[in-house]
Amino acid sequence: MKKVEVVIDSIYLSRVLDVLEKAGVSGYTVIKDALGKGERGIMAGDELTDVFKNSYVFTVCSEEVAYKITEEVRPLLKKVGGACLVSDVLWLMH
Amino acid sequence: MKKVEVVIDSIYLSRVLDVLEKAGVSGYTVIKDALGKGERGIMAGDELTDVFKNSYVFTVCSEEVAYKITEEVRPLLKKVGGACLVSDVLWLMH
Amino acid sequence: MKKVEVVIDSIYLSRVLDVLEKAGVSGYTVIKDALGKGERGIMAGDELTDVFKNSYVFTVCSEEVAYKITEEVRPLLKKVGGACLVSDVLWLMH
Amino acid sequence: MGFDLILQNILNPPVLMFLLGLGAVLLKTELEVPQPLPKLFSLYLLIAIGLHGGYELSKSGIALEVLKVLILAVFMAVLVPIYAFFILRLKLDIYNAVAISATYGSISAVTFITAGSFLNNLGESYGGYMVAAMTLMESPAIVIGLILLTLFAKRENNSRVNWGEVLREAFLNPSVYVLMGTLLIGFLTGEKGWKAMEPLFGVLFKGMLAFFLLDMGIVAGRRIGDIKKVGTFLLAFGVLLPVFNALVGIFLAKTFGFAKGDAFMFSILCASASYIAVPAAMRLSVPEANPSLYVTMALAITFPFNIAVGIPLYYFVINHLWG
Amino acid sequence: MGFDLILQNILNPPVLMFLLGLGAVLLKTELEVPQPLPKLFSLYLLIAIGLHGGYELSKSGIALEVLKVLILAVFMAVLVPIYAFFILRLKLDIYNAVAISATYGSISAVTFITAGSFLNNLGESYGGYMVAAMTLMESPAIVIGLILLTLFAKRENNSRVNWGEVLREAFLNPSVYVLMGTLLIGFLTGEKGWKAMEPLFGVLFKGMLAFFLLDMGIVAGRRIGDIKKVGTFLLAFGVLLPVFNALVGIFLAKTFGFAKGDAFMFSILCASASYIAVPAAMRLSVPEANPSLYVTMALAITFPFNIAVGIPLYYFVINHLWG
Amino acid sequence: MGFDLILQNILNPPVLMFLLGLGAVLLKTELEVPQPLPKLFSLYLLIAIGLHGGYELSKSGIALEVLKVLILAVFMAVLVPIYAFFILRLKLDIYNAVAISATYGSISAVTFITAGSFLNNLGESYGGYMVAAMTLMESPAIVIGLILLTLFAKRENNSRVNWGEVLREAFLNPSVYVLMGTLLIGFLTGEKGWKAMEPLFGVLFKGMLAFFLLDMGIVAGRRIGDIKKVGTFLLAFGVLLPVFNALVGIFLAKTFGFAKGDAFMFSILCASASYIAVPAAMRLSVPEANPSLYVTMALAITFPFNIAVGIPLYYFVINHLWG
Ligand SMILES: Nc1ncnc2c1ncn2[C@@H]1O[C@H](COP(=O)(O)O)[C@@H](O)[C@H]1O
Ligand SMILES: Nc1ncnc2c1ncn2[C@@H]1O[C@H](COP(=O)(O)O)[C@@H](O)[C@H]1O
Ligand SMILES: Nc1ncnc2c1ncn2[C@@H]1O[C@H](COP(=O)(O)O)[C@@H](O)[C@H]1O
Ligand code: NA
Ligand code: NA
Ligand code: NA
Repeated sequence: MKKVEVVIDSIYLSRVLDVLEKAGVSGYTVIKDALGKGERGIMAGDELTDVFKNSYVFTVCSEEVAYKITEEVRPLLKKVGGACLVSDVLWLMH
Repeated sequence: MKKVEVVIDSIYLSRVLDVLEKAGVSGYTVIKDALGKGERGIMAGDELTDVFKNSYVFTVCSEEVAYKITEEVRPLLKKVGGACLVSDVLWLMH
Repeated sequence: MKKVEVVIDSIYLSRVLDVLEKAGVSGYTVIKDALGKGERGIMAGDELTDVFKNSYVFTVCSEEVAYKITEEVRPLLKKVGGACLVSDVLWLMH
Repeated sequence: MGFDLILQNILNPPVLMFLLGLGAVLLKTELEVPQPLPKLFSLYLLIAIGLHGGYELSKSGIALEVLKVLILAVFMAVLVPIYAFFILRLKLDIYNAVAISATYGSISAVTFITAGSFLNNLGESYGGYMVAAMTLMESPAIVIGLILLTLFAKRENNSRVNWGEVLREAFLNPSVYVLMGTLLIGFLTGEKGWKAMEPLFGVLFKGMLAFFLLDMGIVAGRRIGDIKKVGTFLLAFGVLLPVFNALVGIFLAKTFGFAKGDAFMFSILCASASYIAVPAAMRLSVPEANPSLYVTMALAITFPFNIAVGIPLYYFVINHLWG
Repeated sequence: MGFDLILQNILNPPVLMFLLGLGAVLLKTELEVPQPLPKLFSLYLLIAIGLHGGYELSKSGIALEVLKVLILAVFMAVLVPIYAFFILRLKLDIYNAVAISATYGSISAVTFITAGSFLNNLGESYGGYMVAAMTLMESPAIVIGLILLTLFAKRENNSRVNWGEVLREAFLNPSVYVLMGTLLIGFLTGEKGWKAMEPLFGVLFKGMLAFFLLDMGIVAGRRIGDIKKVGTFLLAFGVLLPVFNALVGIFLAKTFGFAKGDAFMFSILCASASYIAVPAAMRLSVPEANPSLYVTMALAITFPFNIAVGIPLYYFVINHLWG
Repeated sequence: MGFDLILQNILNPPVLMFLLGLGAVLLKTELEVPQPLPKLFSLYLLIAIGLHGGYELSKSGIALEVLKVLILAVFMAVLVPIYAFFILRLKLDIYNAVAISATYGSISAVTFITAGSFLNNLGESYGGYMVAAMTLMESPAIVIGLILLTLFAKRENNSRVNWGEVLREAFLNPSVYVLMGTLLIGFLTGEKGWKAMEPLFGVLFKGMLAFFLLDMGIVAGRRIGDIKKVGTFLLAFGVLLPVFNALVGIFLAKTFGFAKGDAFMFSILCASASYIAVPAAMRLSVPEANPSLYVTMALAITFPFNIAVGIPLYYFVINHLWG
């Protein structure tokens, strides 16, 4: 299976989740507060405005679903910034 | 080395940690508050009851230990839900 | 690309970030509060002194940069403890 | 009936704040009271009623009548989950029946507190030992529930009830511990202690309650969507059982000659359902049960019902009987 | 001019706490007021002015003059972002011009509150309906901004404005909702309700404001580094536009015969810029704009300016005109 | 000795809340006061004593006698870590000796505050400048510790002390900064300022202290398990050194003619050990030292000892000498 990880400005988290849903993942895990640094500068977390804070999401899915996700996420990242990683994992069936 | 990641309802975190200890890992890292969605529906984090919140754990260990863990974790996940991932990583000796 | 993950006592986070900057990463993501256990015992998070708390950082970078980082991080980990993982990931260009 | 009572109850900042929180979710505003603020407020409220109850006890002393109240409290905490269980079995599997009956056998401190300030607004009061009664009523239902489980459910070994864990969850859960501890502290430090604590834990009480109920409204609102899943049977159960429990409580209170205020608070304790202590315990020991049933019922059905309708209703009845 | 006024304004715990927070960042101490404590304080302050404003309204009743104030408030909330936009277009691209003008068209509750306690220290007061006015002034600028955007910007389809999302962000953002709700609650529960809430939401008010301003100082301080990036034009804009807006506000207040206290609070509303509601909305609907411009201007330039200089300055002018 | 004093000290809500927190851990309840609430309370307490101390100073003015107190305060802050170091070297390696001696050279604000409310309950008081003295005593031990380190430890280059970092940690750590800042604010705004802040930062003080001590009890309880590792030598050290320091402090206070209340607070400052500022600094600059030694000693041994026994004990002695 593939593990797709996305880091994005918290305010756009819901959009990423929509993408995942549409792509048909079986589930996902979110860590709401992540800080970071990238092209768009430091995201140090702004207590007041929440404007400079990231969220981290990962989902485990099949290769095709992963492909769908990346295709959908790319334009979003291009517009609002963020990061997306794909790697191989073993999913423990239960 | 193998990286074993587990997402599970916070209330069962201690059980997963017991499994890791028994399997004989050299250590583990926990991120207490994780939200998510899966077969059992949305875990959006319930301020009051803490009932709908996940925790995220990962440990780096040898292949055999990883195997032990998965065997122990599978029945738990079957019963209370959650996710378990295994992947390959390089562990920096120090 | 390589994904380099570091878990370290929160108090040394800034030092790890300096290492990343110097190594010339394009960015990094930080999750400030992580608990854990390792050779140096349990890091259960001490509300008062913040002394027993970890932070988690990951960065995606080229193999060379990853090598630079590990060389710089190793002595730090030797001195103050922590964990460093390296794995292969696919970085979604945008 | 005393429709003005209902109005008078609703036209209180705390209750209105609850509705405000509810509305915030229904209107999809992003209003939230992020963790750990709700923990701060609930901890504050527990400490406050504990200290004050203990102080009241230090004045009144522990009379025989107090024991009477405490014994009846435990009695109800044991009785309710039992009959609740058999009612629920008509429609539900054992696991959910156990979880839900335990939920209704236990109590909700916030309902108790809101009722207290309602009474207070009418210029009436209740004995400090009622807080002790509440504390005693929190845990038994958990044990009863698990006894019912072991009696009726046949599970494979690996999921046998871990009684050690259960009893700890039941009798050493944070709220029980804090209530018992602060009751004791309030009792030991008496007048002098209360004078020192009153500015924070007495004077600000109603404001803090209102603040907390705003959050309760939000949390309850988030569960309202799940009410559909609950189904009409459980919906009816979540409204009618509290009323029935309250009436049983009132009957006992009358026959055993409770004071009016105590009778009212006792009926509230019988009527309320737990959405913190019990769900936590059930998750651990009855994972087969579905939390979005028992949490939703306690939080999104019974709690709002008691806050808005139950409190004035039970008072109305008691007012007639005690005159 | 009334230099003593400035001093008298600065020598107040709240303002000094703001400077203390500012200094904490400049001196690189690790002082912080971690989340969600700032949320606790801002929520507290919103509830407090809402409840108190509603209570005041319940006493004064809603006269015609109140309507006059409210209409003028909305008028300014619509007018300001329009002229601000065209000024900004002299130097900026459409996207940033829209975001910044919306920021200045809206208001800052904390500036309003600080001004209120300044007035208060002078033994003067303002009408409870000014809180309603503030609430009405929070959202329109967002809509105006996006109308300007759709009029002047030609964007590819996939980034057309999602009006549903925008209107929700504008009119159902948490602060607007809480203010409206608590105004209503304060109004409905009147004297009795306020008496119950006053110990928490009235008596502690100034202390909580001071506590919150400490955090505001820290947050503003963190942005000070970005002022360089903002450039002289926007720096000047961030200081001069508020003054201009205030004067326009004062002019209107005079011609329409506002009471002195109301005129002062109105000028503050016109002068202040939003650093919470509007930035959130702009991030969603105008991602092309650079938040480290509009957030920095509202938070690190205009807010401190108003707190330290604006408040006494506007009061000084009004004092002359109203005598 | 004044056993009744000990009782009178323990039978206070704050101290009992500390024990309640301790018990919560020992009984394995899941009670916790989650972050950042402890930060809220400690910040509140620092601001409160700062503002109040500054206000007191604005009334008393800064007399020569004040300087005397401040100088002796710094003197003790320098002296204690030095003799502590040589005592510790009898059994410990240099790194741990440095870290522990620095810990005991510095102070614990909460111990100071608890002692203050103890004094207060006896109807006595202390000078506002004692808060300034406390502030001055927080940092020097860190510097002394690192000087001892550079003198006696031979480390490879890459771990040479980074003095810039050290001095910042020492003199610009949050608590020192907040205390100094609020002292100044309290001093500048005087009567008028305090009147505005008193409802939050004065009236609620004892209640907030009690709330915070509940958390302190929990945190201390978590460390109790590590006391084994600490060993008998350090255990004895953690109890006896504070007493010795207090006696030295009392001796100095007597010879230099301190007022009774000041002498008591001074002895507390000498006796208390730091579990926040110093550990943070030591972690950064002496990573070779084991935090589960110095944190445990300050938090789980010396702090509880001072709170329960030290405070009445030192007072008992002083009461005899000052009569
Ligand atoms: N190379 C990277 N490794 C890890 N995280 C990254 C990287 N680049 C960007 N990020 C994350 O993505 C967020 C937005 O990136 P950017 O849009 O480049 O500013 C940053 O705040 C980081 O949290
Ligand atoms: N495909 C997935 N990818 C990532 N996380 C998942 C996935 N499926 C489930 N999870 C996580 O595991 C939790 C429990 O899953 P479940 O038991 O399927 O409801 C969810 O709340 C998610 O946080
Ligand atoms: N094998 C491991 N897997 C995952 N995390 C680890 C592992 N070993 C150590 N850690 C993390 O690194 C921190 C410090 O490790 P140590 O220096 O070994 O005590 C621990 O608190 C854990 O969070
Ligand atoms: Na009940
Ligand atoms: Na404005
Ligand atoms: Na000391």
